[in-house]
Formats: sequence, C-alpha cells, structure tokens
Amino acid sequence: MMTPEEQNFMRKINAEEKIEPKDWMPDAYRKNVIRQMSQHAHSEVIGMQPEGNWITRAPSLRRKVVLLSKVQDEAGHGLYLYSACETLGISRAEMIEALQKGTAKYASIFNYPTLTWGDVGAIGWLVDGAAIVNQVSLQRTSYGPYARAMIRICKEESFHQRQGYEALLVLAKGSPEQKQIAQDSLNRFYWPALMMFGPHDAESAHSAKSMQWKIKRETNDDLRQKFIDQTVPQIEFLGLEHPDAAIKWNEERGHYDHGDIDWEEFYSVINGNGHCNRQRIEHHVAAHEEGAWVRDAITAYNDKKNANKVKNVA
Amino acid sequence: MMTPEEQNFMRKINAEEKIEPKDWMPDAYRKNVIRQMSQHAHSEVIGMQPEGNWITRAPSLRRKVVLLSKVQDEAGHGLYLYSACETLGISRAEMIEALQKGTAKYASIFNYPTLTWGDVGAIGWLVDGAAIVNQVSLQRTSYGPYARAMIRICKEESFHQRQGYEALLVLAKGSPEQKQIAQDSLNRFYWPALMMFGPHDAESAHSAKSMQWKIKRETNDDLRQKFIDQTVPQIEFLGLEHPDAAIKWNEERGHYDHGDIDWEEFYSVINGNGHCNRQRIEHHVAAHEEGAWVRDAITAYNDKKNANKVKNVA
Amino acid sequence: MSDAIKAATLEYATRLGDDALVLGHRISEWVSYGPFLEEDIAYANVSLDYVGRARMFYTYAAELAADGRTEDDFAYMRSDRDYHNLLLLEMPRGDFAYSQVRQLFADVYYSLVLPELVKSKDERLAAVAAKAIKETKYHVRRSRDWVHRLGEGTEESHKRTQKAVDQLWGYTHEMFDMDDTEQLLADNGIGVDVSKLRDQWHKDVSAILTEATITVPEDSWAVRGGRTGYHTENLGHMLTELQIVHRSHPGCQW
Amino acid sequence: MSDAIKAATLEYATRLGDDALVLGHRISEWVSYGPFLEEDIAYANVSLDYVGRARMFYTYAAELAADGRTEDDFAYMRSDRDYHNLLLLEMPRGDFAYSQVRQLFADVYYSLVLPELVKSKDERLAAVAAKAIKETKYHVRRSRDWVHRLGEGTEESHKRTQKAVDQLWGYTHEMFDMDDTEQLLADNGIGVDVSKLRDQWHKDVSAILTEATITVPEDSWAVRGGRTGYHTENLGHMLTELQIVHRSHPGCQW
Repeated sequence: MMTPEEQNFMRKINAEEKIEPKDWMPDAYRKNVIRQMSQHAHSEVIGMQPEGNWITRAPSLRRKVVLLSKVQDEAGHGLYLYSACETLGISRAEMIEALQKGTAKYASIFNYPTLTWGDVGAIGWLVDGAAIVNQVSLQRTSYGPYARAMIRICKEESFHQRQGYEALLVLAKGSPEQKQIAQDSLNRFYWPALMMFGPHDAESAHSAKSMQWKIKRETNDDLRQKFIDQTVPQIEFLGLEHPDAAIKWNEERGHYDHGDIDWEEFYSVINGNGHCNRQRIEHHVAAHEEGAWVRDAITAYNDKKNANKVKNVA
Repeated sequence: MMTPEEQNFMRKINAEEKIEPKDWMPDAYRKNVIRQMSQHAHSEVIGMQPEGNWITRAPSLRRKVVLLSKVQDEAGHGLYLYSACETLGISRAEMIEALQKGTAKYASIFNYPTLTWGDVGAIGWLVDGAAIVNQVSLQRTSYGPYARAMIRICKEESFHQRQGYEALLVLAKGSPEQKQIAQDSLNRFYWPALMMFGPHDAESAHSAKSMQWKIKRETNDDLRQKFIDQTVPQIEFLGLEHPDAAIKWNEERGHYDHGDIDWEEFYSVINGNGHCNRQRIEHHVAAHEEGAWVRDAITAYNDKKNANKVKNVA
Repeated sequence: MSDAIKAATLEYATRLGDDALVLGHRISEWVSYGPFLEEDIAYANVSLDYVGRARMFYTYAAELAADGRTEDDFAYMRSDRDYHNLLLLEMPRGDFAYSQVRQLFADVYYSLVLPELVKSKDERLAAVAAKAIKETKYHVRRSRDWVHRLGEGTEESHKRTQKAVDQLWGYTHEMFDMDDTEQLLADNGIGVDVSKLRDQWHKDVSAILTEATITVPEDSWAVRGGRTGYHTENLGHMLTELQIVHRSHPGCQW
Repeated sequence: MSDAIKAATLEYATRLGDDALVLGHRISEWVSYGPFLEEDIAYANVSLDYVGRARMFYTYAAELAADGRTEDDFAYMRSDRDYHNLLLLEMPRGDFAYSQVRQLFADVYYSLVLPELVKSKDERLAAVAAKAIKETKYHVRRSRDWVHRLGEGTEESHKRTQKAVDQLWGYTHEMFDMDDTEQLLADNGIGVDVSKLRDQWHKDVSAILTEATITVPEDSWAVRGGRTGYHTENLGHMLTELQIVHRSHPGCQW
C-alpha cells in the first residue's frame, strides 16, 4: 500500500508536474536522480580533458577560440549540474570524492583518447550530438532542477555540435591527409558514441524504475535510433564512409537498420581497459590535490576578512 | 722568508714538476685549484642543460645520437673533474652545495639560452672550441690530477667540436632559412665565446697568482687571440658573415685585430641579468631535490646488504 | 601612411599580437588543471580575451603586410626568433601563485597601456584598445583579488606568492623599454610611450603587493630581449605545441 | 622474398624501430634530470643503445620500402596513428621508480625477444638482434639492480615502486600479442612468436619483483592498441617535440 506521500508523489509524476527540491520524494528516487545528475556533472568535467588535450595544438586561432569556449562551457555545465544536484542534499565535495574514489562514474566515452585534431571535431559532432539527443529527452525529466539545467545546457551544446561538425567538414573537404584524419576520427568515435546511450534496455539495471519515475523519458534504444538516423545524412554530406557496413534504410520501420554494437568493448572499457580510465581520474585527483593550498588560502583569507568585519562592527 | 716546504713547492713549480695530492701546498694554492677545478666541473654539468634542451627536438636521428653522446661526455667530464677535485680535500656534496648556493660559479656562457637548433652547433663549435683552447693550455697546469683530466677531456671534446661545426656547416649550405639560422646562432654565440677566456688580464683578480703557480699557463688575452685567429677561416669556410665588423689581419702582429668586447654585457650576465642564470640553478636544485628519495633508497639498501653480510659472516 | 610609419605599425601590431597570443596560450594551459571548476572557467575567460585580442592585432598586421598572409600565418608560421612578445608572458605556467602574479603584472600593464592606445591616431589600433579596455578592468580586479587572497591567506600561499614575485620581477623592466620603432610611433601619436608608464605601474603594483603583505623586490636584476626575438628557452617549447599541427600540413585550411 | 613477406617484414622492422625510438626518446628525457651524475650518464647510455637500434631497424625498413625514404622519414614524417610501438614504451617519464619499472619490463622483454630474433632467417634482422643482445644483458642487469634498490630501499622508494608496477602492469599484456603480420613472419622463421615468451617474461619479472619485496599485480586490466597505431594521449605530445624542427623545414638536410 502506498503512503499518502507516495501517492501524491506518483500523482505529480503522472501529471507531468515537476518534483522540486522541497517536495517529498522516495529515497530511491532521490538516490537515482543524484546518481544520474552527479554522473552527468562528472562527465562534463572529465570531458574537459580529452578536448583540453588539443587546446594548445589547435591549428588555427579561430579553432583555438572555439575549443576554449567549448571546454569552458563544459566546465560551466558541470558547475550548474553540481549546483542543481546539491538541491538533493549532497555536497559538491562529496560528489567529487565519489568521482575520485571511483564509486561515481562518468560517461565512458571519455575513457577514449583524443589522438588527432579530427577527434576534436568528432567529439563535438558525435559525442555532443549523442549527448544532445539524450538531453533533449531529459528536458522533460521529472526532477525540476534537472529539467531546467537540461534546457539551458542544450542551447549551448547545439552550438558546439555544429562547430565540431564544421571542423570535420573542413577536414573532409581538405587535403588527402586531412580527409584521412576525418575518416579515422569518425571510425574511432562512431561506435563509442552509440554506446553512450547505454546498453539495450533489457540489460540495463536502472532503466525500469527510471522510466516509471519519469527520470528517464525514452528508452536507450529509442534514443540511440534517433541518433543513428540523424547521423547517416551527416556522414553522407561529409563525403566520408559510414563506419557501419550494415547501415541500411528500413522503409517499414521508418528508421535505419544497423549492425551489432560490440558490447564486449563497451564493458571492457567501462571496467577499466580503456586507454584513459586511469589517466582521467589521476588528472582530476592531481589537479585537486595541487589546488588544496589554494583552496586553503581562500578559506583562511575569508576567515580573516570576516573576523575583521566582526571586529569593526563590534 | 719562505719556509722549506714553500721553497720545495716553488722548486717543483719552476721545474715543471707536477704537484700531486699528497704533496704539501700553500693553502691559497689549494683554494685556487679547488675553485678552478670545481667551477670547471660545474660548467660541464650546467652545460648539459642548454644542450640537453635540444635532445628531444634534434632534427635527425644522427644528430640526436651525436648530441646525446656529447651531453653524456659532459656529464662524464664533470664526474671526472669532481673526482680529481676531491683529491684536494673537498667532497662532491660540498661542491654541489656551493654551486647551488651560488658561492661557486660556472662558465657564464651557459647563462645564455639555446633558442634554435643552430645554437647546438654553435655551442659545439665555438663554446667547446674556446674551452679546448683553454684546456689544451691547462694540460700543462701544475696540479697533476687537473693536468691529466685535461688531457683526457681534450681528446673527447675535439670530436664534439668537429661535430658541432659540421652541424652548422650543413645549415650554412642548406636552405635560406637554415643559413639564416646558422648566421643567427653565430651572431649570438661569437662574442660570449670570446668572453669565456675571462677579462683582460689587467682586470682579472686571480690571474697573477695563478700564473705564478702555473695553475694558469697563458694569459686570458693570449688564449683569446688564439681562438679568434682559428675562428676566422672557420667562419669563412661556412660562408657566413663574421660578427665582428672590425676583424682584420695584422701582418706585423701575425694575428687578427678585432673589435672591442662589450664587457658590460659580460659583467651584466655574470651578475644575474642573463636569460638563464636562475633557471640553470633552479633546474640543478630541482633535479637534486627530486632525486633525494632515490639517493636515500640506495643508502638504505646498501646498509641492509652490509648488515646482512656482517650477519652472514658472524 | 608613410612607408616608415607603415612598417613600424606592422611591427607594432605584430608585437601586440604576440604579447596577447603568448599570454592567452599560457593561461589556456590551466584549463582542467585549476584548483576548482570556477577557476577553470575564469581562466578560460581570460584566455579567450587575450587570444581574441591577438586575432585582432594579427588581422590588422596581415592587412598592413598585404602579402597574402593571414592571422594564422602570423601565429603559426613564424619562428620564435621572429616572435616579439615580452618575456614575462612566455614564462611557464608554474604554480597557481606564479601564474596569478604574472597575470597581475601583465593586467596592470595593459590597464595603463590601453587607455593610451585608445587615443591612437591609428583607428584600427584604437578600436582594438577600445574593445580590450572593458575586459582589462575585470582582469585587474580579478588578479588583484587573487594576489590579496594568496598573499594574506596562509603561510604557504604567502610564501609561494612572495617567491613568484621575486622570480618574475626582473622580467617586468623591459615592459617599459622604448626602441626606435615604438619611439617613432609614439612621436606620431600612433603608439604608446610605455616608458612614461613605469612609475604608475610600479605604484599600482606596489600598492596591491603591499596590501597583500608581499615585499616589493629591489630592482636588482633584469632580463630583456623579447622585442628583438631574444627569448628565454620557454617560447620554443610553447610554439612547438602551438604550431605542430598547422606546420605538419602546409597550406591546409582548418 | 615474396611480396607478402616483404610487406610484413617492412611492417615488422618499422614496429621494432618505433619501439626502440620511442623508448630511447623517453629515456633521453632524464638527461640532466637524474638524481646524480652517474645516472645521467647511465641513462644516456641506454638511450643511445635504443636510438641506435631504432636507426638500424628504420634503415632496413627504408630499404625494403624502396620509395626514397630514409631512416629520418620514418622517424620524423609519420603521424602518431602510423607509429606502431608498444604503448608501455610511450608512457611518460614519471618519477625515477616509474621509469625504472617500465625499463625493467621492456628490458626483460627484449632479453627474451632478441635471442629469438638473432635466429631469424632474415639476415638483417638477425644482425640487428646480434648487436642488441650484448647491450640487453647489461640493460637487464641494470634495471634489475635498480628495482631491487628501490623496492627494498626505503618505505618511500618501496611505495613508489609498487605504485609504478601497479600503474604499468596493464600495458605489458599486449607485448605478447600476435597479429597476422607477426604470425606470418613467425611461421616463416623471420619474426619472433612473442606469445611464447609470456610465461618466461612473467617468471623472470616476478622473480625480480618478489625479491625486491614488490607484489606482482593480478592480470585484471589491459590496455592494447600500439601495433595498430591506437595510442595513449602521450605519443602525440612526444612526437610533437621530436618532429617539430624537421617538419618545420620540409626537405632539408641536417
């Protein structure tokens, strides 16, 4: 039997009313949203690394500026999501600790290395592209602060996705070497981008409850199909070869049929065999530890200023 | 009145007999030779930095190997000179401390930065070239271990000087950009190389005593003239412009007349306004401090092994 | 514009572009390495301001050169012997105090240079200065606040800040040097006479440092050479990263 | 030599050259950064051995390619997607323990590979192996002695050594992978079947680590990709430094 609070909670959910920070919510709902939001924030922050890897080597001033803006926006998104998540009663310090200890995850796509300038474009186009498909859907998520964060973030990320695509377009229409770089980046990031939507829903541990509570609005496979469908003409326009030899329009379904995803690779990478798993966390930890004295200085300074204020008032 | 030891000491000096570690020597002689030998060792070691700056960027595998060998030899020379200097009753640790504190100097030429690949050739040709002129003279220095070190070092450094010259020759005969690089390196290192021989003897604090004790065998100006004379045809062969507009053969003297050296620059650099003064010492200190745990490990390991030996014997 | 003035203006715009790009690039090295997210964002902001400024100066320089070169040719195809930025700006990232102190020195400098440059008879230089002035007020405030926090914060942050000031002081003197090029431009109301800004800079910086309990160093050493391309060993490595992709694909678009 | 064998041998010689150059270059980064002079000399020695080995492999590869390329084209004009070195070798310099542990793993590997390669039906490969075998005995002894000192030395050196072993272990597994290219060559008595060396390597390394009081990690993770040019983010930065001067002056001699 549902308690009155539970009933009211489910009434809101079913009526597409937002759940706000002060509302009662089941413990499991709170935990689920914390997990999803904090991991979303961690992904934005960790994602700064593979792209940040190319800021100093960006091959034109315009690309340098665009990439700097992108990475800066990602930091901002992380910040915004951490703040929104704090409304659920967890602190940023706790979230950061969970990330660094490995108990909280980040999008496994960022365990892949950025090896060429083309990868920067591929990330903007495919990784941000996949994220946007997911985030557009999440604009209707039941937790209010999360939904509003998604609306805000989607606006900025669309711009970056176009920039990434444009950077790849220039390569694809450039010299033979540049075209090869573009094709290679597409080949390496396409399948991992598809994996960003998560396992087939039958296999996903969290899916059922998430759907019921409208944290998640569409299935992994539906979102993935959207992404696959939108990407086919984009690849054609680039004049590149589609990495999936089995991609084929299915008139009946009204969607593209596609080849099997190598889920072994997905699990292998997420479980520690990716190129950058350790590096992403070590980098985050190192920056955090190196910055400890800075944070301590701020605290000490603020304490001194407040003590002075009190003194001056007294 | 000279004491019997002083008389015997001067007799040896005047008879071109070597002073060996176990011989009596005036305190001031000991200090003078320690200063000169240790600073010579420091110079070899510090000199590894400006050249080491280009190992990772050496533009051909052959040049990479040659430069690695050169820097390695310099380390070896430093080692050899530290060992020879220890025969005078000072430890390597004391010498290193003096270097890092700034009480002991190193050749000020290494306060100059290596800005281009051409500088690597220029250092080999001009800096080693000047060092060789000095070291050939020092092969007849009165302190035995120092003289023998000079003989050994000169052999290796002649090879490196030729390599440096050859590297510059390739540039000078290469593309217009390469030729410009060679000319630029010559322009920046020529005068500082002349300054390596030290101030005009009239102005040199240590010169008189050093000459009397045959630590020093020829005057700064004589050695400098040798170097200037040998360098003119070398520059001609490279097809480069001589940096000294006033260079002119003097039939009467049998030497090249030359323009005035900017001693203000010499003193300015040696007194702290060079590009790399602080960096050279900071680098040395940082490597030393970072290596402390390694040296501690060696000591601890040796102690354990010796303790075991004693145990096994007992 | 006379040939002499044109040549001098081209050199001047290039120098100002080099300054801005080198500093902007150095600052960008902090992204994802900052002590907390807000700083990654703030540093990225400042970096964008300076790189944006560089683009404006280089674009003007390219027009003056009128030899087919673009802003990217200026940034990516010149060797470090041809870069004419101030040495202070190419010094490494160092620790957080080191970067903030260098930033303070540079920001206060530009807070004095730009109000002069905005009066330039050269409309293009004046326009760039006009855009940059707004940012610079923010930059100075930010740097000043940071040096206060770090100077007065903890014993460790104070030590690091004092050390940074002592290590960087000698690189600040050349910021106020004038050579023939800049003298010609100053005489013609085009460029800034930076030699006249030294005292104010010293006054402004000293006030901030002193309030932050940092000792202002003596003027006992000075390293110079940036304006003639006589760099420290830092720039070569920076340009290596900056230029590698562009140089590896000669003539390509990005 | 059949076309297939020739192509495979070219690829193989290139891989072995890439291995040697990448490792030699990494080691060279220690020069003037070592804990004392004798180590600068020793590391330079090892670096020279590996770079020298790279030159021999690349020279042979260039002959097989017969397309006008030289050893320098192989080293300086290929992108990192075309480099086929083992990932272990491109990992950063790290601290002294990290470098020595990586060196141990690599040296023991070559102490097993080279005695097989010296039997190669390909005389050139066999000749390179013959030269390299002598050095490798010295390398293994040196690495082993260092890992002993560091493992057993102090608590700090032990901790750093264990950490290095734990961090690098996952990169060692791909050293024993065989692909079609290497299988074809092994089947024809030209290349080494490295899959057969895994157990001995594990035995040799475990003995050294255990004697050094270091715990041998479980085989719980593995990163692979070197032989197909699927690198870590380290190689790009290394090649940036390595190639910048050469690439900035296309077609020039040095």
